[in-house]
Amino acid sequence: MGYGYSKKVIELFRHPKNIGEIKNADGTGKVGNPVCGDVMVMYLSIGKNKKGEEIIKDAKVKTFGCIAAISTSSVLTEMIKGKTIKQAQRITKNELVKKLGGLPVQKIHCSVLAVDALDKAIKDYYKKGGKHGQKG
Amino acid sequence: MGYGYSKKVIELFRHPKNIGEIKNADGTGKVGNPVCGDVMVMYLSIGKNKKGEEIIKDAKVKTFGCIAAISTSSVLTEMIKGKTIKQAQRITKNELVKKLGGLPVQKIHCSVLAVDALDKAIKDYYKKGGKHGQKG
Amino acid sequence: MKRIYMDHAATTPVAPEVLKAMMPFFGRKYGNASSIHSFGQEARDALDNSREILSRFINAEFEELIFTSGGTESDNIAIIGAALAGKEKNHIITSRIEHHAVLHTCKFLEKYGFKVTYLAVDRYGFVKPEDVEKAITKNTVLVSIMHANNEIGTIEPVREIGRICRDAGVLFHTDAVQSFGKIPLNVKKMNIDMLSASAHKIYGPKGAGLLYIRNGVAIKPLMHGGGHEFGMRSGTENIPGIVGFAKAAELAGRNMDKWREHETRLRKMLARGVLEIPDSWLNGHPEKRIPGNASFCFRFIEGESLVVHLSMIGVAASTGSACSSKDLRPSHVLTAIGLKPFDAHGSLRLTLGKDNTKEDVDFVIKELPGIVSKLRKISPMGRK
Amino acid sequence: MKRIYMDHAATTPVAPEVLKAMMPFFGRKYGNASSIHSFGQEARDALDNSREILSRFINAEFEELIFTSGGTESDNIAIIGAALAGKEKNHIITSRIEHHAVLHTCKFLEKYGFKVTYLAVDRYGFVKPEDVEKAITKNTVLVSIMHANNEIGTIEPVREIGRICRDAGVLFHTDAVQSFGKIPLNVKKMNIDMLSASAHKIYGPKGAGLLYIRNGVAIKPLMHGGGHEFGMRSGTENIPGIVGFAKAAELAGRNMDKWREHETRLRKMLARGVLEIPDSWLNGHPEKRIPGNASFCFRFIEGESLVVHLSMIGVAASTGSACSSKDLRPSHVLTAIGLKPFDAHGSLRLTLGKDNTKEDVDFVIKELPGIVSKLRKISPMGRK
Ligand SMILES: Cc1ncc(COP(=O)(O)O)c(C=O)c1O
Ligand SMILES: Cc1ncc(COP(=O)(O)O)c(C=O)c1O
Repeated sequence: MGYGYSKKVIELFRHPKNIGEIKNADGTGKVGNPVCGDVMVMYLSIGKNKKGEEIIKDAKVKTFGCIAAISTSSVLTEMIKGKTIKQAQRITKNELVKKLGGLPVQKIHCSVLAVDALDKAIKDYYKKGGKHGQKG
Repeated sequence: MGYGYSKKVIELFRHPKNIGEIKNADGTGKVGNPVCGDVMVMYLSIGKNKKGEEIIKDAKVKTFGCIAAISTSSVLTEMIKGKTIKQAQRITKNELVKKLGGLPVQKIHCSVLAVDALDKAIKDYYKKGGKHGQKG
Repeated sequence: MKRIYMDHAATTPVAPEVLKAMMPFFGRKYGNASSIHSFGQEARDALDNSREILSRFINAEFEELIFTSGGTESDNIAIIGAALAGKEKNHIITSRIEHHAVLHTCKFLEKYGFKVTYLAVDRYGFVKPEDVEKAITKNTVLVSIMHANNEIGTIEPVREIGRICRDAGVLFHTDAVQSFGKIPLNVKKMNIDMLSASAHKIYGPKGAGLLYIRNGVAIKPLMHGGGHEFGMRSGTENIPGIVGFAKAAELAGRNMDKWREHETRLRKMLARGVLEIPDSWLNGHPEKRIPGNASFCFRFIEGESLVVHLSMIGVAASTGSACSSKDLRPSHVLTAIGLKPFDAHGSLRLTLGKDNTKEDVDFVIKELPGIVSKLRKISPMGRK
Repeated sequence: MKRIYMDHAATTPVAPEVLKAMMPFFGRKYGNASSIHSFGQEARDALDNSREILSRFINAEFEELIFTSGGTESDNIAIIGAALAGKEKNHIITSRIEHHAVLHTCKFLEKYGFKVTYLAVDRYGFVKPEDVEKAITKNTVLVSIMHANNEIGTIEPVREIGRICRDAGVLFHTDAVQSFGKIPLNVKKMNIDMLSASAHKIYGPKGAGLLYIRNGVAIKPLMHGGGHEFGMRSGTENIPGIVGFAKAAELAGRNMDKWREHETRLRKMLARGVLEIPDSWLNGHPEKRIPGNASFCFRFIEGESLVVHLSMIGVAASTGSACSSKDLRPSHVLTAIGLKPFDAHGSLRLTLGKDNTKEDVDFVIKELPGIVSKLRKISPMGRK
């Protein structure tokens, strides 16, 4: 009874993680899927680790879209929390899909959406000058 | 369970009437169906009634063909026995079909076959000069 | 968990009476209807009897009805068959809200030189008979307008359209897959030349459909072979399926008024309750619709998520959301009645059947608001 | 009256195990496999599982197999599909002894500019691989040669023909409706690009068939709509039928050796007994034939009469007689192996199945001579 989805996807869909907004987020990325009309907004709050690298302190997301969109955005926020921006940026859609135990072929584009939202949020952070004064 | 045929047809098929040959028949008519390969041979023995008209004293038939062919040839021999040649010649395929309680459409040509065999047997009789000296 | 089935437009359970009628034809009366022997004759008798029942059901003649594998095949035979028989004529008229079995078949023909007019519909989904009339040219070989729409339930003015086609000497086909057995059908009165129906939408088995072809209408077959079904559809006849179809039609005929009233009542109750949810509405016409069809939209959320949430609490529903379609575009029906893709995204179709109860409806009315608001919470769209 | 069924080439009873496997999918797991909800997922799982079983059965991949309504449809999709996809190429090669589902489909294409070569066969019904090779031109889009013939049981050298086609870069389709489940099939080893089969010939239900389409073979669909079956065959899937087909294949696979030996033994016994009748012979090859197929000719008599007489004593058989065919021509298979129409007229096909017994065979051997001589008595042909 997976509705064509993996257990992990359904689990995340039932109990999505990091849903919501971050007030005065350091970076915000909103993307829309031109193919099917999904919309995703990613909120990042950036801090520094002991080495002085910029890390993602907190991430939240809001999703208007299907199960795949909801679960990919959810799992991505989980994956990036505590990571440096560099590390976060290196996450590919394939890793996301793998983390989710796979996605139906026609839903792969949803994983792209999540990665794009993150990317845009990071760019937004840099555009705002980067709270911590660095340029990307 | 009529195999697509009427009760009457099946009855005649199970117990065909007037099967066989007439030795030294007065008229013999052999026809083959160019469409499906059936063959029918009709044997007539001709006599005279009280009015002096030529009548069919006896009729027998042999049939290489399907149920429709067997039953139409059988019912025709029954119908013509005792009839004058004129009366016999007037029998149409429609009457035959009716007498049989109908025939499947694609089997109607079998009734033509029987009528043709009779016709040929009568012609044969006349060709032989007509035992009773009349021309058709 | 109790499961509540509200997706009768997609398919229906085989009714016990129907299954019972089918059973002898699997292991006992299993003959091939083309065989001469007694097993074959049993099959032939069952076939003839079913054809008799189903032709009477729509006021057609025995020989005007052929059996197919389902609604899709019937639509394909009607449309491709008319196109192949159409000689020089190469124009087809249909609507933008037809089932894909009609639309994609038309698209296929476009690749082979056919011109197709896809008529627009109004916000309820109605095709205007005048539009059909205006669209007809001397090259028009076929008009195909569905009787009732599968997504929004709208019932089209088929009789008027049929009249126009008859007067113009143009063939008229109607896809009645959703209306057959639910509302009265009379091919003669309704001026119908060809009509498609499918057993599995009316408590019959999957794998059986029919196409009515009016006497005198000469279309070409789609499948070639042993010349079954008056030469119009070759292939060993699916006797259990066909027998089940006939029995399903009998049941539908006998219970039509009862089931229609029952489903209409429940649907109205359902709509009243569901539409309490803010930013929601009913698609299609409030009255001129298939009794059991309730098609909603909820803004700011997406239908697949909604359907899966409902399924998790045991409720079977469907959606015209882009996410659930193979080509990732929102339902062409919902966009044709004027919905924006974002709104079509949030559609939910609940289609009621004879066995749904007031309790089923109450349950959905109780549970749906929570699910909708949960999904709205995770959505970036909408009012705060 | 006890009835003895000896027409298994026409159709077979649904095996009890098969019916049992189908039952849950009528009234309980009745979902539409395209639906997202739990009912739909049950149907989808059953569909996937059946596809898995059947593709493994012929050593194909999961996605190489589509479900159809039967053998006729599979043949039509393969041939018309290849023709539509064939671009400039317009030549098809087939044999004179194919089923009408192949022959009439080729005839249909001839009307649309296709050239068809109908290869002759020898007196056993064998197509010569060299003849295929010689017939291939640069315009050849498809070769379609059946695996086993439905009337005379002859098994064609499909593997060699497949090799030739593969080497020449020409698509090769085989109609395996009569061989599927009865003799081993391996699409990879046998160089097959497309293969048709039908459930109701192997104790499965009527209304379910399959077409194997090798990965990389791009043919066009015959029916358009919801894009089911990887876009190759639209229409709501007949889940009970498909599940039954898979179960039937499982049974056939498990019992193949046993059933083959059983049927071969009975068939040989039958032939020995029946051929005591004067002026009779066996059609087809004595060894290279489908196990249960026994095709006889009796001179001077006509097959329909013979079949009906047999049916009257409870025996179900078939004939290639002109009288029993719709177009009133004797079987094209029997004339293709060199029989004169008169001789083809007297053909009788007895096709044995898993449940036939030695007693059944004995009964036929005992009764047949009397029936033949009765019919010979009323026949004008033959020795006196
Ligand atoms: C309006 C309409 N037409 C055609 C079809 C296709 O019927 P089937 O699934 O029996 O092929 C359906 C259902 O899927 C339908 O709702
Ligand atoms: C060799 C062959 N091909 C095709 C078919 C057609 O199959 P179906 O009756 O399932 O359409 C048959 C049986 O009738 C057959 O024997």
